[in-house]
Amino acid sequence: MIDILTKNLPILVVLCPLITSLFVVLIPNIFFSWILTTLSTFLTFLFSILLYQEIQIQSHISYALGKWMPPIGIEYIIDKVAIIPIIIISGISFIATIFAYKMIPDEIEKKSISKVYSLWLLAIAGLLGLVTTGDAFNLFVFLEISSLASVALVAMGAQKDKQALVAAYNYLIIGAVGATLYVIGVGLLYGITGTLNMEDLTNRISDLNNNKALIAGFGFMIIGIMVKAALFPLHIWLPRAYAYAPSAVSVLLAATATKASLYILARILFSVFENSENLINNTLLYVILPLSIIAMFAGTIMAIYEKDIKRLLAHSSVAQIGYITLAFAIGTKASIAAGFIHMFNHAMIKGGLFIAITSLGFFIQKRVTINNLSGLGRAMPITFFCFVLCSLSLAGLPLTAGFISKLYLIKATISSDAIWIAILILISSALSVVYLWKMIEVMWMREGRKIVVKENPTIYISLIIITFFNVYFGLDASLVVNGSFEAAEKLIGDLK
Amino acid sequence: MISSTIGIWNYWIVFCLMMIGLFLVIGRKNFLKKIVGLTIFQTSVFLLYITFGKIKGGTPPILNESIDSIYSNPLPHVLILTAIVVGVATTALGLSLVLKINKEYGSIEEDDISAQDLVDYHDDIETRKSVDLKFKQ
Amino acid sequence: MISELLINAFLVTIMLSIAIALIRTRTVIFTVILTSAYSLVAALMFITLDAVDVAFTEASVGAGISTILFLAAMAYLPKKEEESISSEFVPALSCIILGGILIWCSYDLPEIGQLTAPIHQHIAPEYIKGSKEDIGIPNIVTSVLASYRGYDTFGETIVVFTAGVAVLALLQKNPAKKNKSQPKQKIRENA
Amino acid sequence: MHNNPILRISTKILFAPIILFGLYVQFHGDFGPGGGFQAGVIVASAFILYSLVFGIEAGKKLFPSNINLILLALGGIIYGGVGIVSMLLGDEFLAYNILGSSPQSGQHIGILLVEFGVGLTVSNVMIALFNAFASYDKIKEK
Repeated sequence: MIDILTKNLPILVVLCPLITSLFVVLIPNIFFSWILTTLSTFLTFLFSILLYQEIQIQSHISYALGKWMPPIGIEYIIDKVAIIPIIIISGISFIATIFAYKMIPDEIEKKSISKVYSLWLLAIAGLLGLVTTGDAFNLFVFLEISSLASVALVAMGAQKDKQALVAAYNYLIIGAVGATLYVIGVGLLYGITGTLNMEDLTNRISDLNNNKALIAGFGFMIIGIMVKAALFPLHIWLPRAYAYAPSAVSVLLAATATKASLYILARILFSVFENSENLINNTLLYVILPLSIIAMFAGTIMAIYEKDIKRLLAHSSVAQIGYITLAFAIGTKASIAAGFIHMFNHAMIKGGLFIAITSLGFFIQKRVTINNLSGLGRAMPITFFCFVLCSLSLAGLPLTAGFISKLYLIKATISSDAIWIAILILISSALSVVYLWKMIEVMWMREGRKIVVKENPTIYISLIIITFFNVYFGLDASLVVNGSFEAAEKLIGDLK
Repeated sequence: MISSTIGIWNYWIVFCLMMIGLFLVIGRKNFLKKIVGLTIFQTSVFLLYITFGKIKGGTPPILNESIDSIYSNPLPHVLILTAIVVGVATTALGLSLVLKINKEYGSIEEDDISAQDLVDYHDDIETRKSVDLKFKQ
Repeated sequence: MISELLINAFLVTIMLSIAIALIRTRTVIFTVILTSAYSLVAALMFITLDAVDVAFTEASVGAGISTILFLAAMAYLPKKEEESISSEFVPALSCIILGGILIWCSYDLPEIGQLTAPIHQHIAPEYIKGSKEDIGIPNIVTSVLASYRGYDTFGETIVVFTAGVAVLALLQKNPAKKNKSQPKQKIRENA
Repeated sequence: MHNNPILRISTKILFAPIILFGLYVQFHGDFGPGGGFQAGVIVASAFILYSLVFGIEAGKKLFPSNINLILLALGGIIYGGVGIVSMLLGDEFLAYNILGSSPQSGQHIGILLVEFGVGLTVSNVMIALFNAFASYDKIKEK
């Protein structure tokens, strides 16, 4: 039995939420469907931890689905890189599911709750499938599972605000265009190589330098993934989708969805196309680097002028995605590691901030705008305290996780002789303090309505867990840092 | 010569079809038309894949008795079967969203809807500000 | 051989004219019918390209179910598409650029129908051989679909399931909803 | 439309042959074009035709929506179940070889079950989609 378990771990991580989602939809009882969802996400998290231990021993697991040897069949690849997004997604989704217990029945009508939990699990499973697969077309299928499920989840916010529908519609259309562009890219590459398996693709394109179809295929793939990862000019779907989704869904999406796509971006850039160095270097230098810098500033400035808090956090996500892609664009081992560190930390920070803000929204039963926040900090001290810690982490103050990622990012830029980028990062971080301070000030300093709020343990337990990790990984970051450096080493090897 | 010209012609038209579909999606403001555009876009991408899979003088990939028959490449067919079903799933979800949008907004034109949303957005912020002010006094 | 390609070129030209008609028309019923026709011609095209399974699916799913869904949705929607006030220049330009890139790269794509192309040499022969020896099913598409790439098909079943659950959750009746959009409607009319 | 005798009678005559054709496409998929998807859509089209001619309520009476929901999930469960059984027997996910006495018969059993699962899900999703769209108007009136 244990044998079967360890042998099939790579697929079990994806299969656990996928199969449970089929059963959850049949349970009419709200409580039991929540229990099943929680169990399933917990098991998924457990499997991914086991997988992490397995990966420390084997360092590269290839799992041939249907026992057909790749490249004939579909292959799952887990290595030291893939394990990072797997841990992020499964961990955050477990915390978000606990958080969902109170939030989902509050915002969604009773009749559709079991369906929502089913979609919830499907979204998680899609993201996990996305990061584990080693097949370019299978990636598309899981991309669609996760995006259809998340679109439907965003649209469920329509019971509170009808704008959720438009947000969901835009998310669907832009996402579908992105996915189709990706499919065109895969098609062109398939046309010239005859394979869909990523490792095989790497080998077969190595002697096809300067093939026009190769360049075009690469371009289309990257554009498609950039849409999904919400890199700057293609991010327009993100703020609305995050802002109008139901609370728990905002937490789940903000913390996980773009991370999976960013991982795919890194993998395409540094692993699949590792043999076409010219192409990659040009893309990094002339496309991704400028776009990330613009994203960093545009996101932060939009956030400063935003009054709706959920949108504000979404704009700040755009900026943070900019940091991560910037780290990838510099393209040294240290910077890619910094990118992964920030990917991990940002998931925790944004998860924490969204949990804090949406639980405020839960108690005031309104949209959370900057004016609605006044005095809430005093009414809800625990939530406020956690919110402040996560904000400090986002701003990158010492002793928090955010500090570690900024530190390694700036170290990496300096060691690759790009001081001006380091300065830009510092300026952008300083700007982010503006909007964070604005919120904290309103919550604590300003007089507000005298509401008596009993903070609910099912809500703040998830907040406390996530804040604890924010601080813990600020004090002892060795686990994340080592993992990220190993991942970076695996990705770009001994080249640089 | 003629065959290669016609061959390239096929590729080119397929690319044109894709771009017309894409234009309908990103250029038109009608929500239903965008979904139609998406269908056109995806169907044209299917054509590209299937065109790759064709072999001159080949037969459909169903095994027959004769030994020397050449079968067209089955893999693109399989991929496109998957993609067609994914496409119809996207269409169905999009249409249901359009229905809901029409019910809530009374329109499916993007210009109209963003105007309404803008009013809503400022409306919310302003009224709440005044409510808060009243509360303070 | 030439005749096969000529039929292809003919069908593809019909599709082009349908697509152009789609850009020009602003009547919703025409749009829906033209989309259905487009799918049907695409299905014909798939037959000439030897993809019988795909043609079958495109005809039943693309031209059948999609059209039914479009027609069902159309009953509740406005019958005319409004002319947009905003310029369509930027979208058109980006489409032309992307199309240009594709046409530029088409010179390096393998010529249609060449047996020597890598796509026909690399993995496909093993499927054709294996379908007979390992699986014993005459329809190679089925054996690739259900066995060699069975996991893709599983994912695709899940996609369909997701869409079904999503639409059921979305279109469920919710009588308890507060209709707070009434006063705002007025503001818009004044503005 | 509900009172047109030609439509009503021809629908009743056509209903069974359409489903039969669907089953043919489903199980003949190994030998000719066809398989789970196409069969699922064809079977669904029989029910859609029935609903179109006799009304949604009659269609729902013929095929209740809670059974629809159960079957919709069941298709996926069958597909995943085949994979899990092959895993429990000691092979990889969706490795059919181990299901039968010989690899070939295992493949046959696996493909048959899997295609059945696909057909079940696809047909039920299509019926559910049509019902959801067609009865949308009534929701509006309430």
